[in-house]
Amino acid sequence: MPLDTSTYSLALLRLDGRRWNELRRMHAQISTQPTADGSSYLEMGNTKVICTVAGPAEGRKAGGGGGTGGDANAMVQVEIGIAGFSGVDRKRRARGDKRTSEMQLTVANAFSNTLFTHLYPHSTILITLYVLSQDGSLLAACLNASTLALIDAGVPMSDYIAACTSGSTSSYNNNDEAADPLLDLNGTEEQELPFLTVGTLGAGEKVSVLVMESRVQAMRLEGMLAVGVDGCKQVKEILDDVVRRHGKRILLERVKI
Amino acid sequence: MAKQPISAAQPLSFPPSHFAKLAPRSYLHAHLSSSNGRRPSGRLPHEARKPQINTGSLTHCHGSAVVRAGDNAVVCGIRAEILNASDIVDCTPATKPEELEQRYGTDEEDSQRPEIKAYYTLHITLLVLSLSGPPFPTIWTALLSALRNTRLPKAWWDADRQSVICSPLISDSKPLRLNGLPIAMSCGVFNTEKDGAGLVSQNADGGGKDGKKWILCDTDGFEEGCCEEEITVVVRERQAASGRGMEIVRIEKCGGGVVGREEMREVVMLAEERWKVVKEAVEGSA
Amino acid sequence: MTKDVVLSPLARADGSASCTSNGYSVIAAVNGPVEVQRRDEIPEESAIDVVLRPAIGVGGVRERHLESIIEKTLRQVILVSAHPRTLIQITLQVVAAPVDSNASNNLHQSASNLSLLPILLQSSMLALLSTSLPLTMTFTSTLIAVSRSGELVRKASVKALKEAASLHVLAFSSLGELLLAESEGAFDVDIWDQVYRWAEKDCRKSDLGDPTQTDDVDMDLSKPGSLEDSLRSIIEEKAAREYRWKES
Amino acid sequence: MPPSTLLSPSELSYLHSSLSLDLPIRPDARSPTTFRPLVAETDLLPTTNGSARLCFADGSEAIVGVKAEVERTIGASSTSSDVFARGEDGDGDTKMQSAEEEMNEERRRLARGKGQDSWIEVTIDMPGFARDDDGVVVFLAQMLQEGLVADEGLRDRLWIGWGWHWRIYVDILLLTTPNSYPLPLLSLTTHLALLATRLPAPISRIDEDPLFNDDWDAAEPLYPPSGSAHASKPPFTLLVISVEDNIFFDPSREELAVADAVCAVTVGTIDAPVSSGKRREGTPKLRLLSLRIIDPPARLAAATSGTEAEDDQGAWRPARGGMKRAVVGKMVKVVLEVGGVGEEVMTGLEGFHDG
Amino acid sequence: MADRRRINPPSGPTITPIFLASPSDPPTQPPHRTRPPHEIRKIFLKTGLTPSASGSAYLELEPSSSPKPTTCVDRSTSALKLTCTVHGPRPLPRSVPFSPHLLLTAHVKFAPFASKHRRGYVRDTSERDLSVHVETALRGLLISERWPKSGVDVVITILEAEDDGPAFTEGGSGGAGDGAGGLSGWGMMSVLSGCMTVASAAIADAGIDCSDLVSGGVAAVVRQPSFPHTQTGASKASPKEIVLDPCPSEHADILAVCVVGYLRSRDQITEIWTRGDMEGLPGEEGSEQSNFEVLLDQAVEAAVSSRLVLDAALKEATEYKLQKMAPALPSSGEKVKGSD
Amino acid sequence: MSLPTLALPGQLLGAFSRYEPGPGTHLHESNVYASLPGRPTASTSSHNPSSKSSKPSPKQTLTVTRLPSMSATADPGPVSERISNTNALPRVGDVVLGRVTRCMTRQVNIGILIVLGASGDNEEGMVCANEIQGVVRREDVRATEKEKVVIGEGFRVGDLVRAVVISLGDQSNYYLTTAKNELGVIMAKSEYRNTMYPISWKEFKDPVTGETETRKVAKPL
Amino acid sequence: MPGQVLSEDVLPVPHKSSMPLKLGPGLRHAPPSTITTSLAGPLCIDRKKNAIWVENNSGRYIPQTNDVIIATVHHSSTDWYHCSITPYTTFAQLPQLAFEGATKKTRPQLTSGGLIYARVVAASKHLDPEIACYNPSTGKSEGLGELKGGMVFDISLGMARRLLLNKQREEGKLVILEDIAEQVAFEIAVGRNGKVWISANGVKETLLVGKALQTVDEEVLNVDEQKKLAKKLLRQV
Repeated sequence: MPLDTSTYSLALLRLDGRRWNELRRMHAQISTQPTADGSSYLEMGNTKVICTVAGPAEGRKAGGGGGTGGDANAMVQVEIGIAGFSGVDRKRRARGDKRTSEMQLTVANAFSNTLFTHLYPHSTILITLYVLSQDGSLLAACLNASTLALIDAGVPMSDYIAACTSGSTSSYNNNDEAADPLLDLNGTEEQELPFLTVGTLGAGEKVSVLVMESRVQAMRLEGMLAVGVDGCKQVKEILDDVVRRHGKRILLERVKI
Repeated sequence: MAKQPISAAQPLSFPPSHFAKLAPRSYLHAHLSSSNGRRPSGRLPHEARKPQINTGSLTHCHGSAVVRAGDNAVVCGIRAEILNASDIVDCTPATKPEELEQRYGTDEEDSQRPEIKAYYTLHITLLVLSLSGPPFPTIWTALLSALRNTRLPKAWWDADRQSVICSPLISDSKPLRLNGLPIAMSCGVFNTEKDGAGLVSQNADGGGKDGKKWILCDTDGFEEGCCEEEITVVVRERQAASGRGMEIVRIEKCGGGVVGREEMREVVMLAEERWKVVKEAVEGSA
Repeated sequence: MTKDVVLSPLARADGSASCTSNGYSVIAAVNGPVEVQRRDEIPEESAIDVVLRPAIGVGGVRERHLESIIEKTLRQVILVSAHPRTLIQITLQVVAAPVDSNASNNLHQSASNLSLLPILLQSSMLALLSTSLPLTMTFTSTLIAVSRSGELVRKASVKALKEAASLHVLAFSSLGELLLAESEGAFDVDIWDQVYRWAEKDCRKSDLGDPTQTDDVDMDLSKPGSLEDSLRSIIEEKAAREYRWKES
Repeated sequence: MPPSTLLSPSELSYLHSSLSLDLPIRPDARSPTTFRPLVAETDLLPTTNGSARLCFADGSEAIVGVKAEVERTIGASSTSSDVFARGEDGDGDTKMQSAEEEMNEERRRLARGKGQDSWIEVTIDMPGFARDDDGVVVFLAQMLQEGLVADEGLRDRLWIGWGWHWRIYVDILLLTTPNSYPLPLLSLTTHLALLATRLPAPISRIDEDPLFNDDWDAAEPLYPPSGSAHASKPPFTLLVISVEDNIFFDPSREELAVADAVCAVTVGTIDAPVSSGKRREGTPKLRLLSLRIIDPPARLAAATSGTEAEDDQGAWRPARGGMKRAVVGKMVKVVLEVGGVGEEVMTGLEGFHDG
Repeated sequence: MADRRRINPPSGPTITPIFLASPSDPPTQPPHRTRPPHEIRKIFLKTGLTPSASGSAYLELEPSSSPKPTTCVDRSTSALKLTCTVHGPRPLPRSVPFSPHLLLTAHVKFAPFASKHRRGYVRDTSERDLSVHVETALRGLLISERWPKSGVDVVITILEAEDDGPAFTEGGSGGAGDGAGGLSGWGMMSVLSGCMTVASAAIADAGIDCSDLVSGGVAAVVRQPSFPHTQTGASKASPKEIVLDPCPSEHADILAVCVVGYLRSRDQITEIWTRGDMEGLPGEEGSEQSNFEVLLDQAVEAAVSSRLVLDAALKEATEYKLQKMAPALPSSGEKVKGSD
Repeated sequence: MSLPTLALPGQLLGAFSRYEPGPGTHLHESNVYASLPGRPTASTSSHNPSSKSSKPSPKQTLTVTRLPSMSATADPGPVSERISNTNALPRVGDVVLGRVTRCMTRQVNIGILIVLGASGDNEEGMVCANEIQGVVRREDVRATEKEKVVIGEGFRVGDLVRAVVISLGDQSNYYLTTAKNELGVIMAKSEYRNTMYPISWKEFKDPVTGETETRKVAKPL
Repeated sequence: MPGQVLSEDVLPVPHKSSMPLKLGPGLRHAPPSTITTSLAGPLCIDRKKNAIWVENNSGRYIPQTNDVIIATVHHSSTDWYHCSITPYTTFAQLPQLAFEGATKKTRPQLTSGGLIYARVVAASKHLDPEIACYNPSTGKSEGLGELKGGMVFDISLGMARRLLLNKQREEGKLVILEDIAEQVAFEIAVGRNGKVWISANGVKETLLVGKALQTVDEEVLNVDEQKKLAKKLLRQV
């Protein structure tokens, strides 16, 4: 049992010592790959993702990732490579893997609605994500990393997409009324507890991505969502900070020259 | 009339190979309606190609055969592998993608061993090395020869090894039992009715209606292109029950309406002729 | 007969028909002439694409084989030169098949293979007629089984099919040609001859079938008479329905 | 995957001729054997047994993670011959100090020749290659694997005991789209990752089911560090091109584009026991593990118009035919010779690992 | 997912029969090399056996060790059997962009029954890898700019493979099964050499301009079979030697193998594939040459001798054609077309 | 140095100083080598397409005849099959025979079946194993009043056409022209599938029905 | 039934030998004088026009010269619009200048998805059909051109033909439109390709008319039934 309910109810502390509304340590960098148009490296706890963005480039590759938008808009393509060593025990994901392609689609849709794709007709924006190590909140990490990389690539967008997960302190089966919501679940928690991934547009209340694939009592949902959106606000702050610091550095360099 | 020089002379100004490519049907028609009535390959309409067979040349197979008939060349390799009764999901015998095969799946059935422990599964692989004309008869011959050539090692259940063990000695192994020796023959129908069969038909036998029809045995790739209707007949010697003589085990005819009752009789007779030839070829090879 | 044969049950398809007979039920849909892929475009004729879907699961080797047979036959019937460089697509969906006690066993699959063929042909024929594509002729087909004891059986039951010494499917064109003949099992020319005669009676106009064959030998198209007659009557009914407005 | 250079035919021919001089001149004024600078780090992924990240001068970058899993050896049973072998060798080891020292020593000796190729698995993940079994990917994977398994020292170290062995997964992640042959990049990254790889120390006896010391610090490096008794290094693959009779290491894209021939040379160290002790301190002696010729990109890229004569000095055209024997020999020599390119590279990489 | 292209055997794994090794039979002893080290096996090579292709050739290695009294069901030594067909030069498919010269692709496929372990129907890694090797060997050969915007496919079917000797059987199902799994054994190397030779013959047969012919050759470092049965060789070092055209089943342990694709009349190499430990060869210390070079030269030796067969086969075929064509077209140069 | 009666690829034929490399040969290190198996022949012909300069060279041109692959098996097989797998690819300037596969407003697609030499002489024609895509663009149909050309009046699907290759074209099609008197439709069938005969430079007549159809008629040779 | 050979006596005897026999759809003429059917349906003979054809209602529309059709613009190229007449068939070519008084300057700008009412000017089985929105001889539009507003309804080919008869009531036995027209004003354009375009003042009315036609078509209503339907519908407005 990753989240010892007994102790939790007492100390209100999770196994990794966090409180219910606490994010894990989140660390990110921008333009880590010199060759890519835009790139980022992002850690949410032990979940580590590298993201590179290519484009907007003329023409479009057939199929691949989740392509959206008509010919008048740029097509957002997403490729997610989950490294064999990323998990606890080594597992090789085939390319056609259903879960992966579903995530690709989710990310693609999220961004093709947020980016100003109409500025780049007949072109493609390719987002490539490499998952180096996964410990929960994978989709959220992918979304955040993509946001940063896209900003780095200078693709205009209406606002950040900041995402995180939120769960509930007890599994569906033992449905106790006292179940509290949890923020930013790690791998072990995700295995046991119901959780959802929420991504908001900027710091506002606008939810742009919401995925839940686990079973949970309807009444708990609202609480989870609230906590999730709240978490997204925090995430947004962090991302924003990363971007600003990066911006500063660049300016400084400019000055030096 | 002015047409004679054009329509008659022009085609003749092509070398045969070009003529064949440009107007295959007329080319074939010209050949068949010529004095000796031979086909471009020099064969008579009812003349089939003799298959060359050699068997047992593949080392890793329990039975194998290579068959060449004209420009058709087929390799058949049969491997017997052990299927432990425990892992059996359903008991479909190993067969290959030829509808006839299923009918004669019984051939393999014989090879399945009565023991509950395990069965032999025959992995039959047919490779068509070179293709020209309907491949089925050749493929079928290859399969037959290979089956005849197959010997299954003597096998028994070894308790302490918990597996099936086979004897390496050929003397212990036993051949497959085949019921009968069904031989396939296919032929095409060249029918000049449909089209005003191009140039040549412009002469006396003017094409369009009342066109001519030929039944060509064992068509080659070129002729196949000109024949829509195709008949395949498989015959074998009668099985014990109903006395001696030949019997048909399969007829397949589609793509045209030329062959009716009489023609079918004719075809079957040809098939029986063919049977003799191929039979001795197959047996000769063993 | 509306029970067994329904013309154009599908609104979206250019033409369609569904047939039920002998435990089988098939829906056929025809679309065309439509644009054809460059790859399988035929300069002077229309390409014909037959797609057969079994009642359960997805098509395999067996379906491909049936498809090729049907395609070859229809090519004779459809006036392919009328619409060059186009595609005529026939989709056949087996809706129901007689429950086979040990269906898992491949050995008998081939039998059921043939027994399925007539209704497939029949339904595609009807679908074509309802599409009003130009045709050179019509055709009808029937299945005849020969029992071990050598007598001929029409409309053989699943059991009978399994025990039959040989199975025969024949199709006749409205011009009286033998369009298709698929036989398997063990038999000889004389038996086949007999089968031929029976089948001809079943399929061709009743005036050349002898009166003894009036029992319901046809594809359950209710009223007695040959398959060709019933085919005709179906079409007449269709016409009657469509041109109701003319009278009155 | 022909690296697309934007050079005009005349530029190519100029480059080609400048490279084929007796004293060749490379565009970036490197000597034929000097490498471009590169950046690397190891042990960046906690979830792996060993990992490395390497970044080339041209910006191409790769990450390699190594994972090891214990696996039952199929069809392995302590057959009579093995038992015999054990007894026989058993006589020798009287002066073994501690128990587990002895155990390790014995394990090492028994493992000899027991390693199997299939215990090592290499997979490559490349952006832009839709299919995993794309010819190029397969070829690279095979190439790298070839090197690894050719070193029986490694194979044997995977042997845990009767019926048990380590299975090693080397997962290679190419981060940047391959703009030239990524082989050396991947190989060197793999080298580093393996160098950093450690396996939990077994505490069980060889003939019982394996138990391991769960203290990560106690884990033994997969490749014993230099200085230790059985020091050895992972193999690595270098890309060598030849223009006329000259050979060049670490070719740039442009240089590749005009190469007459391209060779992938894989070298490894000679395990201590094999080379009878005459090993210089620090770097172990190198040996050739595998070598193959790769299609020069010029052949794949569009050849210039079909001018017949080969001797015309106009636009340069990829050479027909193959490479000379002598040239191949030269390549190998330069890599292998004591203090040669091979050693240089190896020591260089080791620096990254330690630092 | 289920295979719908062919009629499948019963679902459930099937295994190749395991034979009782009764010490009485001679065949179960590993066969020994009877040839001298510098002699290669007899090669049967013939072109034009596949009429439907533009060019074709068939190659067979005769089993060197004298055919045993076949009292045994599975003959332990198999002989390489390859057929190669060449299709083209033909226009490139629409998908492929315009190319001013001839694009060559090679497909190498093992027949399911080719080796001891049953092969799948889809090309596995080792087969794809072989294809890459063959392509490399051939590309240098073609005078490709004579065939603008066209492609040629070289299809090689391995009817019977070299069975892979100890290295293979020990290494389990050598790469055949598991995705990017282990490598397959030494047998592969001689298969490659065969592929190169047969492909070269087929291409010449198809009448595609080549700068030369390529012939394959294999040389290997083997430990002389002092103790036939010891697999744990390393400890007891018996002398090593180089043999040409090794037949894996004949050598207890092979240490290194080198394959070359050799152009004799240019003295050039279009393909090298070498693996293994070539240290400690006799006379290594003294000579200028490194072990590798020694091995390489030997491989070339082998290639040269297989080239003789290649030439002979082509000569025969060409004479046959010439006399056949004599009526067809008068043998004057100008009338030939399609080249450059 | 006399020529061998039979050469194999890579075989030395003679020095570049004495010979020009012709079809079936190539130059390597200033020697002429064979690049095809066959019988090398030397000829002093002024026109040699392969020589890099147009100036007539006194040297002899070496050529090696390309031979089709032939079934080495016993039965010869029909002539069509034997020859058809020779690999013929059209070159610019070649006369080709092909069948019209599709008519469009701006061009006709033609499946090239036979490649005749530049001379257009039947005897040396090569049959294509599988037909090669070619196209005659509207402006290449005839030499005069190009803009008035209506494809539908010049060609029908199924017609047999003689044309000349004017360029290698794009990735899919060779570009052909029929803008010459002796080029155009040489064989055509009427709506009733009867073979028609030309009665003028732009009309064919159906002998059975007597109806005429318009074509870009090739002047019979 | 297809494949039947029409016996001479069925054929109308031309009262004027000068007038040739006109063969309508569904009939094939194989020289010299055999006529075979290729469609199933009632055989219709018009002695006055000396024409003979097979009625058929269903199936897909095959372009015939001079048919008027309603097509959808798919995309445009330099001097052509490519329009789809029936789904999944090759596009029909519409020259951009084939409009009344269209010049290089004043050509109508059609966007993809736009509707046009056009006449088939060239239709051969070997060529893509060509359509025009004006009469080439007169240069007048004759009611053809872009259809703005309104809606398109699918009807059977037979229905389309009936609607296009100049004497709907007598020959086509169609009264529904007239009845509705008494109370609802609407524009209508009928395409031979089984499409009818209707534009009334409001969507409601448009739908009403369209639905009416479709019901008449599907349920094959005779005159009285049509009248009933008309009443019923009109009550709703």
